Amino acid sequence: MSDDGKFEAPGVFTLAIIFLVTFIIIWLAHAKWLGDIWELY
Amino acid sequence: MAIYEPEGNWWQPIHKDEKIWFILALIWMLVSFFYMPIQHFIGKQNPPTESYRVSAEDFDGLVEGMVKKYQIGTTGVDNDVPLVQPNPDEPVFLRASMWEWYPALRLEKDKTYKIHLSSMDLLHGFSIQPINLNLMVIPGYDYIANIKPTRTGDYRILCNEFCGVGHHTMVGKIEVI
Amino acid sequence: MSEMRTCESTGLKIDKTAENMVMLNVTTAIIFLAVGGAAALLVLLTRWPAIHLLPVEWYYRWLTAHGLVALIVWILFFEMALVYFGSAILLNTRIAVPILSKVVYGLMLVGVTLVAGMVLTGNADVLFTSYVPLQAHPLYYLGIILTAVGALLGFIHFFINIAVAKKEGKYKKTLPLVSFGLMAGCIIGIMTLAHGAAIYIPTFLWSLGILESIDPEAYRLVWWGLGHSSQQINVCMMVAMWYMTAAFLFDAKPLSEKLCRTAFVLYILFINVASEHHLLVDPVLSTWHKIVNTSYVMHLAVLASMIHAFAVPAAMEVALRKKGYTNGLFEWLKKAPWGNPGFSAIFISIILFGFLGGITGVIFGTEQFSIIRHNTWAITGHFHGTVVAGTTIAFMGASYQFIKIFFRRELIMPGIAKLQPFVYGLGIMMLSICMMAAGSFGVPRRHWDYNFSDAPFGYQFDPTVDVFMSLTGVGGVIATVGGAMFIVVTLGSIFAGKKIEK
Amino acid sequence: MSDEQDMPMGKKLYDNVWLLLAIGIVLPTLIFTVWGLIEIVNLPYLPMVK
Repeated sequence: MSDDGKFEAPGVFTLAIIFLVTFIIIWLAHAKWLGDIWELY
Repeated sequence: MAIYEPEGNWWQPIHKDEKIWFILALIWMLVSFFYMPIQHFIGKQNPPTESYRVSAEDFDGLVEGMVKKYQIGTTGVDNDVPLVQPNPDEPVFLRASMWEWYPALRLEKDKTYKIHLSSMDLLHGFSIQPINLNLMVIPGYDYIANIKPTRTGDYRILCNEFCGVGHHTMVGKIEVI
Repeated sequence: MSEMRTCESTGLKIDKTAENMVMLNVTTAIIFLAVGGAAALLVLLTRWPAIHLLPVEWYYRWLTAHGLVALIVWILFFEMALVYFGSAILLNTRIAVPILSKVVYGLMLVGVTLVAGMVLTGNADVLFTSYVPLQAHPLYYLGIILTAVGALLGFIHFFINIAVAKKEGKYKKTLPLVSFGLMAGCIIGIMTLAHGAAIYIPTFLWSLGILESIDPEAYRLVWWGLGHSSQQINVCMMVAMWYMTAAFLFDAKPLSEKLCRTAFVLYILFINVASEHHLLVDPVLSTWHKIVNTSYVMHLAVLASMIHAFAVPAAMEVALRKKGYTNGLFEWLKKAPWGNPGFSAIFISIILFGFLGGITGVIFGTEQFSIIRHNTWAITGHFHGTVVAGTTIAFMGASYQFIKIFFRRELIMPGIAKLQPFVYGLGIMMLSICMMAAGSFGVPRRHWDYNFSDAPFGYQFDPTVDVFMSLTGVGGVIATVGGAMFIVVTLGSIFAGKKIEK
Repeated sequence: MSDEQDMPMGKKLYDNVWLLLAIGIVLPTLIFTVWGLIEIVNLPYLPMVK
């Protein structure tokens, strides 16, 4: 069954990729906002 | 079907799309994990790591000592919170209690201060606005934050951990010159 | 021997006692959801700057009540129903110790009543977390202990049941996936409530004056072993409801039993340590303690959630494609039974949990990012994205299905039922997003007046904050309407719905 | 039906409810609670106070 070249659930796979991209964008935004505050350690 | 016992050996290889998704997700998770230790070396904003036990009395003594030594006035007519301009080479003590941050501080831009935070009574939340820098202040513990203001201006310290009915009036002041 | 019936829609053999306990706990849960929702509205209207409804004491009082009832009581009673569902009904067997299930229910009900009484009489203005040295009336802590002990016995009952079922050959080697997921929840539940006992019993003694002090940092550490982990029970059981729905409505098979179970095992092993999320900007704890724990040990438990959030809709897609909806990427989704609240609620739960609660959970739980989010309203936005947009909506969807299967009644007002998940989902989405937006400007959580009237130093947030505060109010009101629709439809159907005849 | 002996290790592990129960309670308690409590107990007093 596996690796027979075809996707079982292409629709959900697309949604999943959209999710991952959103995730990364929001994560990077927070990394930027963190850099804007005073230095702290 | 997920509500019945699967027959026989269900330990089978994973389908292609699930395998690809699994790998992509795993890679991203590892990135966001290793960011944390790496940020401690390359980053300029990390949670402070130095803390000690301290009694309310001892800490209060240190605060008053610093205020005596470095007070340059009060914060104004409507309130008489001492305004203190500490020496960047010496520890700074900021006291949280119901419901005030004591004293008010005047700091110099781009100087690094060792700010000791502790509470006299309940938990308090040290929250510098508008930059939104948040730390916990716990009674019986001294949390030492090395803070370097990078912009001048007039800042506020809010309390963002519930500390009773006066919680919303607990606002302190930091000037950066 | 216990009395059994065969369920016409699922073919399961249903034990009468188990079924009654499910119905009793679900009904109780829904009634408490109504209470929690009412409390939510009062808190919300106080946070809404244009209204600022409650005086300060009552704001914190109702906030305490809202936290306890909506976050713990409604969910815990529903989870007790799921315990009997997963360990008896799905295994075509009986409840091993019927009396125990009644004791559990009684303990929880007494405990909850005690707690609610203490909070609303002003004897426990300590908020949900009751951080020491803030002190409440001893009966408050006693109430919590009774509730926790009850729930603990309930989760233990799950294992008694499956042990008996195994012995009686009701299942051979492997639990059904849904039961397996619920079992993961019960394991987490036992670990969680053990922490509850470990922290609340000393605190109870302290409130009686027997112990003279409790270390505030140790309290935070152990308390969050209860407070955060209890939300991980919800995650597990919510995911189990996702799988259950895929099975009930589509006869869907998970693409890979192995991967789905692996994800649940990752939950069992690692998800609980995320209690650290609350301690990232605390003194004392070392950097490595923070990093290892906040990342659920290298984010493996997050990986698990991403596996589930893929596997469940994928199973649905495969099943619907088999039905012939094969055009393009999304015909299966367009043709999905959106008119069935049992389905739409679950699908909304999957989407919102992932995009709202999931993403922000990982980000706010990153050690450094906690500096700019800790104790701001963004955190409140996050857990309304998980517990409400995720768990509560999933349990709403499950309730609709249970009303057909166990109560065997038609839904009253099907038109309203059809709309309910969308109204509620929209409201919560707005609420959660706007809370996060306001929080990102520094607005504190658990705060009566973000304009700091009569503070020694005035402070005004960025004016856009007022917009987000008000939009949060609007979203919250929409959600309240959706919640009320749910309460009316479900309770109405339970007590007055048309009986389904076989 | 299918004989358990020829089943893969992983399946046997996942079917072992009691093992999962034990690990699920012990592991988080060790890495989160016990480790944390040890750090709290061993925290020194503020040195600059004589």
